[in-house]
Amino acid sequence: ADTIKVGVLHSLSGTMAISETTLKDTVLMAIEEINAKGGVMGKKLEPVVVDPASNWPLFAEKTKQLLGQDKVAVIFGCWTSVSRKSVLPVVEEMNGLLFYPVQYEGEELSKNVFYTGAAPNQQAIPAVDYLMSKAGGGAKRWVLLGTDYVYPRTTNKILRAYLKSKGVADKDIDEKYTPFGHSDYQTIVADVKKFSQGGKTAVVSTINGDSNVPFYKELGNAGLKAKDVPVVAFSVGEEELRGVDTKPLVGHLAAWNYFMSIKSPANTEFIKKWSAYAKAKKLPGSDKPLTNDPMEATYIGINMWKQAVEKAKSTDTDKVIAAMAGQTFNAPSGIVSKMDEKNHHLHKSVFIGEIKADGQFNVVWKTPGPVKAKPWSPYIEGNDKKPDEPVKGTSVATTK
Amino acid sequence: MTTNAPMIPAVLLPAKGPLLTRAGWSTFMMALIAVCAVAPMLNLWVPEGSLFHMSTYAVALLGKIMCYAICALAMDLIWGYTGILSLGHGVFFALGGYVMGMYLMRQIGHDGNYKSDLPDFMVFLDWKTLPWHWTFSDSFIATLFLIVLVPGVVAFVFGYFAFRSRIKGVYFSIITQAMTFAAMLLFFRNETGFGGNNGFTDFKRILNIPLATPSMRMTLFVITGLTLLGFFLFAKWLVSSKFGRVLQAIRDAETRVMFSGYNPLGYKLTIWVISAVMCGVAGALYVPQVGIINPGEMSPASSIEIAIWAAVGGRASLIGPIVGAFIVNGAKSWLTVAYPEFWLYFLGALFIGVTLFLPDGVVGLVKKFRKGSEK
Amino acid sequence: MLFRHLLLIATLFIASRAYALSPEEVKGMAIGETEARVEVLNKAAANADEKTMAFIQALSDDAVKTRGDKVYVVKGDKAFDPVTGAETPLPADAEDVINPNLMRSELDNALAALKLFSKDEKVRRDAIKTLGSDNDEARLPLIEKAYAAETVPQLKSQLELMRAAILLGSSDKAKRLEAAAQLSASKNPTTKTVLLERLATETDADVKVALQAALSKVDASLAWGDKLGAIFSGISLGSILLLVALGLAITYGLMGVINMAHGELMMIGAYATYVVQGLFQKYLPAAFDWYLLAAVPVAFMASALMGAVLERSVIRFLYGRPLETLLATWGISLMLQQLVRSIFGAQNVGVENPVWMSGGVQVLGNLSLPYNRLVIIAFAAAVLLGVAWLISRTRLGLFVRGVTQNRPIASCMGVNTARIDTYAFALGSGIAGLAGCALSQVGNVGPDLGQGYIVDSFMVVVLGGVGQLAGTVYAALGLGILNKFLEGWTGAVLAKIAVLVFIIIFIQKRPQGIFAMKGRSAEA
Amino acid sequence: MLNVKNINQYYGGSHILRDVSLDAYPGKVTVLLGRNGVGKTTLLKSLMGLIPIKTGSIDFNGKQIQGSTPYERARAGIGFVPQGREIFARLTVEENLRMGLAYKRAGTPIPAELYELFPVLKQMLNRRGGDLSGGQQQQLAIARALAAKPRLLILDEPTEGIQPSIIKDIGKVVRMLADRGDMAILLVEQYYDFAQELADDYLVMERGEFIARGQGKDMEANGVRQLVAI
Amino acid sequence: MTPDLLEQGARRIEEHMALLAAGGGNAGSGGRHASTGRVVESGEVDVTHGRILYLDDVSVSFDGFKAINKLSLDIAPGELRCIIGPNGAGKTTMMDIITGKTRPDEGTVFFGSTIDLLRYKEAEIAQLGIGRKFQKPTVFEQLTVFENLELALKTNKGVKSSMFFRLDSQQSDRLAEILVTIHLAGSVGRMAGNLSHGQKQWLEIGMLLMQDPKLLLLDEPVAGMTDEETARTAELFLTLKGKHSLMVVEHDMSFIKTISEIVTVLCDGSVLAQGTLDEVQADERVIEVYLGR
Ligand SMILES: Nc1ncnc2c1ncn2[C@@H]1O[C@H](COP(=O)(O)OP(=O)(O)OP(=O)(O)O)[C@@H](O)[C@H]1O
Ligand SMILES: Nc1ncnc2c1ncn2[C@@H]1O[C@H](COP(=O)(O)OP(=O)(O)OP(=O)(O)O)[C@@H](O)[C@H]1O
Ligand SMILES: NC(N)=O
Ligand SMILES: [Mg+2]
Ligand SMILES: [Mg+2]
Repeated sequence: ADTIKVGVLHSLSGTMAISETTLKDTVLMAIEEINAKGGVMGKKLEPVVVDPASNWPLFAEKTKQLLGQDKVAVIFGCWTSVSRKSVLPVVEEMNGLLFYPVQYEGEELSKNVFYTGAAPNQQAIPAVDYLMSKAGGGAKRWVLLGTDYVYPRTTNKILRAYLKSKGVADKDIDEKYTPFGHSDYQTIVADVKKFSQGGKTAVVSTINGDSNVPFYKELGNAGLKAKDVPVVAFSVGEEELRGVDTKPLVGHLAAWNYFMSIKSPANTEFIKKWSAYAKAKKLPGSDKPLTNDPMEATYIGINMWKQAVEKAKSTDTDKVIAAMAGQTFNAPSGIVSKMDEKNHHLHKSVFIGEIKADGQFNVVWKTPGPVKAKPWSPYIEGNDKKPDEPVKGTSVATTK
Repeated sequence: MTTNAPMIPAVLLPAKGPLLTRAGWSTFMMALIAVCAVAPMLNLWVPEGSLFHMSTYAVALLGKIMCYAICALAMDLIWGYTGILSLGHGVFFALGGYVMGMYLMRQIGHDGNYKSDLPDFMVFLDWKTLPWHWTFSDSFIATLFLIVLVPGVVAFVFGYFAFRSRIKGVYFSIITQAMTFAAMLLFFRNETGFGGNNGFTDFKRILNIPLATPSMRMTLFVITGLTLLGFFLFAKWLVSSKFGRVLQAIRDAETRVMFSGYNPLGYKLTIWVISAVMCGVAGALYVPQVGIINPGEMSPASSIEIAIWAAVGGRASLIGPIVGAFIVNGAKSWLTVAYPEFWLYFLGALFIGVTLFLPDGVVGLVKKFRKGSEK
Repeated sequence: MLFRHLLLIATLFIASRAYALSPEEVKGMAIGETEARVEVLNKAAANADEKTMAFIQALSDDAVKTRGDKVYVVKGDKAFDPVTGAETPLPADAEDVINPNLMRSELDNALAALKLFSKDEKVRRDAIKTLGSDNDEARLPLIEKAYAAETVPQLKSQLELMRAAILLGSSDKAKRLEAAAQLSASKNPTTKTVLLERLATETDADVKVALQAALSKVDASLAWGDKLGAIFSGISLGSILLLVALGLAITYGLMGVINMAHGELMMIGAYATYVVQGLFQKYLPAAFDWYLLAAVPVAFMASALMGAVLERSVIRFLYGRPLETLLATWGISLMLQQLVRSIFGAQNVGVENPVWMSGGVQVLGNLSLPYNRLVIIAFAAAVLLGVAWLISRTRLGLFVRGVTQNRPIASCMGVNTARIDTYAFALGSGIAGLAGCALSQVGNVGPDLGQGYIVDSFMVVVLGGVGQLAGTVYAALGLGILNKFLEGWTGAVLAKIAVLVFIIIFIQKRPQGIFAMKGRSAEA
Repeated sequence: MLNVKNINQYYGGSHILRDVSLDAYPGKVTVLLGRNGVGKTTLLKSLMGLIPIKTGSIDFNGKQIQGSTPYERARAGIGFVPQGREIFARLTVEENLRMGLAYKRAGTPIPAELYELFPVLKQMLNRRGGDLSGGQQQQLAIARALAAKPRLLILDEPTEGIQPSIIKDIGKVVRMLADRGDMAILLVEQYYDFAQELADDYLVMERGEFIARGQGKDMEANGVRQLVAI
Repeated sequence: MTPDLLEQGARRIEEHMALLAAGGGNAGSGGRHASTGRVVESGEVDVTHGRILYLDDVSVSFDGFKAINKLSLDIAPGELRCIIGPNGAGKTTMMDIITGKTRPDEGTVFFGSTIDLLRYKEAEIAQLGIGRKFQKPTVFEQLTVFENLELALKTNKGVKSSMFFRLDSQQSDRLAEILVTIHLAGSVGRMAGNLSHGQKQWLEIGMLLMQDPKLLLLDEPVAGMTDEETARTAELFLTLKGKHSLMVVEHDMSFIKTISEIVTVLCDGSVLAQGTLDEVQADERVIEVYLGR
């Protein structure tokens, strides 16, 4: 036909809209850019945007619709691991293609998914290493604080195992979960304060979504300073800090594979494009356009998909999957990001940033170069035997 | 008690009508045929690409909406006819769904991510054995019983205490909301043992037959349709019996009902449990078709939505809530695609419009038209 | 000002052995790995001269840039060489020096140590606070000197504790014992940390016993703070619940509108606050700290206006059909959410605490009460008094109650019911707006703001007894405190579940809420 | 004072009032009689504006008020004692009376004579209206209507549920109010003896129409008692 | 038997003896000590003591206000008892107590000599055979006149039997008959909510008739009725008398006059006077507080 349909599956309403809306716009921006350059194989891309409304079952339903009804060639979407998990069976059954742009807990490797966000070893482990180091403050006690769902649970399970391997005792690890949307962190912050009396403490926050704002506000007002108890977050980026007064938070940390403050020609270009796009489309918040890690991952994803389609000369799922292996892209984070030949994850550099008063991040530590993803964390029992590539035929349709 | 007057003047008492009118029966039969014959044909035999082909997506969507319609029907019994607004029916739906979901999880066997005996989420929680409440989850027969039993017993216990204490009106509504909210939080906790926020997904088989095949999907679709139609007849029979009229009397003047010698507790409790069980069954049918169940179904908003389906279609009319479920969910499915950024305006306007202009719901409008044309 | 002051002390104190700030030191402090920088810093600080002090201060103020291995101190739009003090042109591609936490805290400590000798008592107090539990042995002479010089008893005892904390690491057993004894008087949580750390490495049995004794004393005095803290956070949560419920107590409690859009009316108040903040930032940056005072009436008016519009266009057709109001207001809430999404975007917007609401007051060593929460408690009390007065003491209140009970008859008494309805709904909405304004100071401001509170607010109103303002107050505070006590014990989720179950059971005992209306009037 | 012409009123499809016309004069008590369900209450509600009339006109003191809202009519000086008391159940007795003064200036005191007339109200000032006994409520309803000193007083079966001695008092009050000469009174009553005693004029309604009217003193002679029987 | 029951029984026997001793012998069951050791069929009201309703020393107060004050009163089977008394005397409250709507603070309420009404709930009391008409007419507004009456019909009121209930021809006849009695035959299919005030009064009486109770409590049944209808109501009550016991509260003296044998005057929560209408009408106190001069 004359166009290639591309599915965009991000929540535009509900709790996750906060984070996901910009990803939808990032996809649309990239599509506009690609179309302006002549499209893919001479065909224009046609975005099909749907709103799964932060409702996990609706994610599955909308996926069925995108693949079955609209026959999209590829879907860019999901933020939370929950949503990905509910989409996964559909994508596998209908042999679709999903690009997932957010850091996650690993423990998954589907032939039909490309993971352009970080695996635990590309984010969580280095962050903890840093906090343990002298430069990071030499933390001895750990509060693992997260939203109660699969990503924080699994990440913390990995971290606990990792910390143990580094000689941290169980009593020095406090694991705490709050539900999605939790908004009153008085008690938690008081507990952290109390816990920190027992020795140099760091907090690893895997709080996702809305809750971050009240958490950080409480942190700031309760006078828990970064130099006393640093908090490193894995799901807090520039966008999430938009809603927070960052002055009391200076020095708290985040670990990502991209920060807006990174200086590289590709990033300057990226920010410029985004600002221009946001202004042109009058997107909300365009007076202060922000970029963040999942946006970068989205951007890399769609561009690599384009390259792969052109290489495969087809949008056929299996052909594109084959062509994705080893694709490279000049990423805004300043490296040449490569899709692993086998495991469907990107090679990424890891950055640790400290919050600045203006809501941006100072990069205080980074890996010397890109790190290969280990979706099967070695700190989880039995993972050593798992192959580092999707196993064919996990989906039911093909087993029986 | 007889008065002395021997002559009893001829008073025309209204005769008890049939369960459905003739037109009602024929519509019912048409629905039956549509569900059992037409839909399977269009989906399975008409080739894809044909104008008349019914897509898999459509089957899934309609199947889902039929489950919702059962909930709306259940809501109508308790709200429309008995005047008790439950803002917690989502709990019963979810409980039915979870019972079914547990069975489906067990059916995954070793095909999960971790290739373990246990469901995946138990693996990441480091659990080694199945918790007690999973005991019967591997038996399909037990599952069928539990689908009825679990929502039924929960509803019975909750209802018994609430109705016994004469909790009424908004007080009842609000504590049902508290109930569903508490249940949601409980199920959100991973430690509770129901998969936390993720809930259950990635189902593979039912009765060892793969779920993701067109014929299986169609089978579930047909079963759901038959259940809906069956519940409709059952509800119709209930409300046209004296039992149904007592319910309406409770709605209008509960004290009068008591002083007439009826104990409202039994009546309320009966209809409450029936309504809950219907929701539970709907939930159980929903899960294999939609492929996921999570505590979101217990959120207060989900329960409110059930009430909204009933209201949009028209309360106290049985067919109304079914129509309402189709209209609201159909509109939602269509609008989220057609106007992803604006659909909430349309949906919100629909709710406002219905309340302002159609106090008896969409069905009320149809009735009005019909009356108008008869004149 | 402070800077100059500081230089003065520095010169006074270290005048005898002035070292010059060397280019190596400058480079060492500004460039390289954090740990190495810290080392250079500590060396330089120990022998600081004027220039070193100035440079450390500049580093701490993030006023240092580098290019290659050239270091510049930036003041305004000029740059200077830190060693010579000469003005030099700043290259365009000079980079900021980044101070990670470690570096930052060392810089602060270095500066604070010098400020211990300030003439200004407040500066000294702050310096002591900054140094806190820093038990770096190298600082011992400095502390002892400051201790000797200190005249204010309170500060002196704090310095003593600081000295003790350092001496705890002394190789002299007697000193350690004495230090332990001194520390047992501390009410400071950091003392506990120090004691624990020492306890982990201590080998001497006597000292261990002394440490244990000190530890349990410190623990005991900290326990108080914990308890009071829990009560405070309970009251604070209660005040928020009260605020979110008060408006609903009018629109729902009195008027009988099951107002599902109540949360969205709060959201409007919060966004109004955001807009006012933005206007102040743009047009009145000098008065920015007082934007909240302007935001309060604006938030009230914005929500009240929206409430009035809703009442006129939708609600007034639904009186006497309470369950229909549920449906319509649900629709309204969806539309309002989408409306702010369209205008302000789906993301949260940032609302800052004004300076006077940031931070908190330290009541006990481990109990600091955040200003924003204190202000909200006071605000909730004020709103409560206002509402109570309006409802029970004014004619408007009387009419509102009359109209909501029997609209047609109130009309026959000569009350313009339509207008009263509008006023009443607008009032309830306006109070929701006030709640939103308050919430913007503690939580998220986003399109979903309202959704998070709607269940709670209904719970409070119903638990208190519909139409009973006093009940609302008891319910809000009761639930707040109960919740926080349970939370400390079971964690947030189980506490919340327990509270919900409590509500369910409580309603069994009192099917019409705490302040049930008794007798016949309740049925009428 | 009040001049009603050809009012028609419907509930849904059924025609309740058919071309009803009547007049009421200051200083006079006009009594309206009729069996259950003939439309008396409907007529009074129409006069009060609680249900808008389909056709016809209502002239009050030279002003056409058929289009006005109930509160405008109340402000024009019409006081209403509805059937079934319609007390504000959750307001105290005092507040109920203050509601009766709603359109007066703030601070207008409750006329002391009300308490003389209904002493029980004085005792129960702070009790909630809904807690009163049926008869007490009825007394309150009358007092509430009188509080603002209306120029036309409309009473719908005011003696229902009231003890005999107070009925007598109410009779005296109505008479007294009428005799002052500035108030017109329109009274719907089933209690025939009471009605006859008070009536200056009478009207008998049957199926939404007046089938008889005349002067109070002629009631017995005109066989009104039989008319309201079956 | 629970101890308190035993104690109550003992007390009642004592009282009974005292009564006998005082010569009021015929207030009991003819001098036989019948209340002990006799088998009573469940659900049957035992009226062998000659009393179908028996209130003793009942008090209730609301927020300190004594609405009923040591009230003692009894009614014989088949009696038509009229109760009058000033507004606020406690007449409605007394009915509330008998029907289980209000719990008294103290005192005993017996239906027959064996049924302690304080132990039952509203619905059970209704099933025992006490029917009530409220002061403010209450009917099922959203149901038709027919359905209102059908629901009131005396049958098994359990859930299951309701589901499978069908009106048999005898019941239909009775329903039709009552419809005529209450003048609503032409309105069988109308919604009760659309009836006028007086029509609702009648409908409620009709429902009471359908319920066929042993004891009828009627709170101002003729309020808002025309004189003609009042007279017919009186007629109706007189036909009911004998087979049923009635307690009628009214302020309409002419109505009372046509139906009454014994009139009880209630004031400030207790009995002020009792006797024939003429007797009480002559009583100065009654004139003072109730009738007026
Ligand atoms: N809301 C309504 N909808 C439909 N019909 C009604 C409504 N209210 C009253 N009616 C009918 O209108 C007629 C007149 O009623 P109305 O209340 O005016 O009678 P009334 O003369 O006041 O009788 P009563 O003496 O019993 O109070 C009655 O037949 C009644 O059934
Ligand atoms: N819940 C209550 N709270 C306070 N006072 C009450 C309550 N219920 C009843 N009362 C008072 O108790 C007294 C008795 O009321 P009751 O209704 O029994 O009187 P009644 O004899 O039926 O009068 P009426 O003839 O006017 O109907 C009245 O003074 C009433 O105000
Ligand atoms: N993968 C996440 N952040 O859920
Ligand atoms: Mg009337
Ligand atoms: Mg009474």
